[in-house]
Amino acid sequence: MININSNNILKGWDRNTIAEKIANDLPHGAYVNLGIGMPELVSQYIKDDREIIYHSENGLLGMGPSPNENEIDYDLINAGKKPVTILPGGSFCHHADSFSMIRGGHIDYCVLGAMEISVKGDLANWSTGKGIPAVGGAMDLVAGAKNVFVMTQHLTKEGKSKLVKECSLPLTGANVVSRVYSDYAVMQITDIGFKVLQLNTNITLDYLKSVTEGNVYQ
Amino acid sequence: MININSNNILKGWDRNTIAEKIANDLPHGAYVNLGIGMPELVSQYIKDDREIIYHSENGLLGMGPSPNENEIDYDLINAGKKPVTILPGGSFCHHADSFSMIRGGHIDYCVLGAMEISVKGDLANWSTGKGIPAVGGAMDLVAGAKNVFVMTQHLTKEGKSKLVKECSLPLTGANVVSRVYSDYAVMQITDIGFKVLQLNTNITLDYLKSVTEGNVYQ
Amino acid sequence: MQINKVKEKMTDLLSDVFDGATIMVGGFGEAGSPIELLHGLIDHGAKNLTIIANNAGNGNVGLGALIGQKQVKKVICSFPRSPKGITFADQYNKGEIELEVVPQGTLAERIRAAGAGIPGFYTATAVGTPLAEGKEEKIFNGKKYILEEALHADFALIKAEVSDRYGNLVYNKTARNFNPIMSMAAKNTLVQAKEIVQPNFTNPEHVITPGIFVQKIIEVKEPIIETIAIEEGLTYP
Amino acid sequence: MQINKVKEKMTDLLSDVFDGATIMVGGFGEAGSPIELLHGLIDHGAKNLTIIANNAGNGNVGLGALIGQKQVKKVICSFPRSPKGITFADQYNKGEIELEVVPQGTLAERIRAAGAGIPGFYTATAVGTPLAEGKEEKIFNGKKYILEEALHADFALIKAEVSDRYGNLVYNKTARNFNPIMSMAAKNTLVQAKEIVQPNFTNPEHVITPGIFVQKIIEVKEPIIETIAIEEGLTYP
Repeated sequence: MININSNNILKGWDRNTIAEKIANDLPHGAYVNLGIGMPELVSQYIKDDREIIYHSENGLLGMGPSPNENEIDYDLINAGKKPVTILPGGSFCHHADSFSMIRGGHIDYCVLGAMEISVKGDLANWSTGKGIPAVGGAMDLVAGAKNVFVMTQHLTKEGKSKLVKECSLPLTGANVVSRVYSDYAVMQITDIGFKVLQLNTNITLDYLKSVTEGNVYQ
Repeated sequence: MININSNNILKGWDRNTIAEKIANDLPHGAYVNLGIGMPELVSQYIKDDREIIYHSENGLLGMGPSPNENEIDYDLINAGKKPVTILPGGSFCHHADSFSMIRGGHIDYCVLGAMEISVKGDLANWSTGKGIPAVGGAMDLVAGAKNVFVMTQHLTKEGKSKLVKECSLPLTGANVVSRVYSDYAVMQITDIGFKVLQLNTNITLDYLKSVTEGNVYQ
Repeated sequence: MQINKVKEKMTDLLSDVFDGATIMVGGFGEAGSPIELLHGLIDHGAKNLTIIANNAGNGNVGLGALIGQKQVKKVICSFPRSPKGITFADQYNKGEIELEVVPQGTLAERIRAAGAGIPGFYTATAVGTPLAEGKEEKIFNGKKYILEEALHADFALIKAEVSDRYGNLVYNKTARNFNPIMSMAAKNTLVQAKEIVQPNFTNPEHVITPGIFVQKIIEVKEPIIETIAIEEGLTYP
Repeated sequence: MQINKVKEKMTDLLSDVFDGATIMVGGFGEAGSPIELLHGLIDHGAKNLTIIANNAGNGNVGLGALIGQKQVKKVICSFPRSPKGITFADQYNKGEIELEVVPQGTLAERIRAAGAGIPGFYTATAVGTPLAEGKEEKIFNGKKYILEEALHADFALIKAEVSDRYGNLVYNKTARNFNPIMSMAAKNTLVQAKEIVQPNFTNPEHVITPGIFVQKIIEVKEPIIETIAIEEGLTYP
């Protein structure tokens, strides 16, 4: 297990920069599910040269931004149970139809947070093993979406690496992650390890290797 | 195999009388699928003391009677591909939803024709074993509907009994028929045979037994 | 005689509910959650209920209140945590209530399967995770899937926007969620609708839940809004 | 840049179709049958096609005509007999075309399963009949079921009433039938719509096929009505 002294943790991209990198990698016309929390930032960085359709697993396709205070409709919420809007060309469906979009491979990209990602593409992001277990739609998304992007800090605040050889926490899915966007690097999961697609200019490959379990290569 | 000389075939109820008997046995509020052909007559004999909702497996609930010539809509047809109408309170759905109504046990009664019915409740009505095989929704209906009523002549024109110990033709379903309405009698299928609920006044129990394979009892 | 599934009194709507029943509760978060039916169920008093829902209640209204009254022995859901989900958390931490956690899409599909007469189906969801433990596996085209079985219920409590006397339902926006599939999966589907209209007003193209899936309906013109109710400190009873 | 799936030319709509493709064809009888797309497919000329549909064509228009052109090697359907279904019957009787007969509800559910990512499911339909031969059996609660597998396709040819540029579709009456589930099950869903409207005009509550399931759309304002076309003796090409 890699555990860096928290004084030695290097500073990487901030979350907005990571969100922008993901936004630039989503192609025109993609159907995308953004996980609750940090991944929601991605939608703010979509350029005008593309139109992206957002899916929310509670039966909403074509999700728009948050409403103004006076336009809140408690029957129009997202998977995080927050009020949202619907854009022209959007539609509603029931839960079995909504998860057919996911399970059936119709969602091109989902972007999720992580607790641990293994070098084989295993993801743990639903349970610390403590407290009341609650999975929501995470297991369906990672099993069904065509591309699973993980948006995460490379190290925990305590300096523990989230990129590991084997996840120690309960899995959300095995061999499901396509790509990891951390504050240090963008890495594709391949059969032979984490392939670095882009490296933060503050970070050397040696440092990246020192804070990442499993094979890291460029 | 029972084969009556066609000169000795007794006359039973006509098809309208059989249809009326079935109509009287469908309770108020029932959801009913009437097979193409003779069973369609049943809807003409529903009394005013009850409302019946008709399902057509091509995605139509609340089917009404045939339209006038000038009201035909080729997008509003029944399972027999004939133009029909829809009544107030009716609805359209897609084929998977329509057959969910059938397979899920939501159709209270279906009424079908028969080539052979066995004493165990097996039904053969989709294939003579010759020609181009074509099953349509018959197998789904007999497997899914809560009650499967068969409306049939007791004997073929050639004097062969349709009520047999074992079907010789390819089955539509095994152990699926609830009740047989023939021109001679109304019979419930039970664990011990054909239980006669009503006998045509022209027909003696002995004659009925002589034209029916398997146990017949009152 | 005309079909009319509309009841005037909540007690008539809930008259068949029995101790030990399995009850599906529509809604995702507060959207589409049949709060008035759940309060009716508190008045009814049925005990040892198994609840199938996406969540396990929030605050002390609706499902949260029903659990608070100790009428529930088990919850089958995907996400039993809510910001103010105190009643479930309390009883869970004391070991007083059972929990079966099911991935949300698998939960939806198991419910739909029950309604569609499918006793079991295969899915890749949860393969390789703790939620697949003990489940039958099968390979299709070189990929591993697990067998999931249909989830049936004795009753479904459904919130709709509009109904007619046949029980043809439409929903409002994301309040649709689990309601249509639960309507299919329960022996008795009991509906609260904001408005009951004449059948002539139900457009056959727009019906989401056809009346065949509905047994009883009651009009609840101005249902409680959970967020506001919790903010205002409402508890039931 | 805006998403726009609308094509002006039939050749653009069908450009990706290849010899040996598996193609779903919407419709039940003539209702919802994409006759113009099928005629486009005749002009395209792809051969050795496997067709998944409820029927096997009627007369010498649409699917009947495509089969007449000997472009089809196999039909998977529930009911290949039609009053004027001459082209299929001819080739079937000569052993020139393969047939897989599937019960209609199983056909619908296998198509829906493909769209929903379910590789297989169990059903009681056909148990004990010749159509269950060779299928895996399983007992649930003491009752026998057979395993049925998902039916996927490379293309689906769909007829809709209205579409927008995203491919949000609504259908007319019983022309809905297989179209929504086939839209889900194919890699490429190609749609003919009588009218293409601005997205502002698609009511999000009334969309039957959401655009996520649609790849290309073409407007066909006045599609051929099969019954009338056959009466008038139309043949294609």
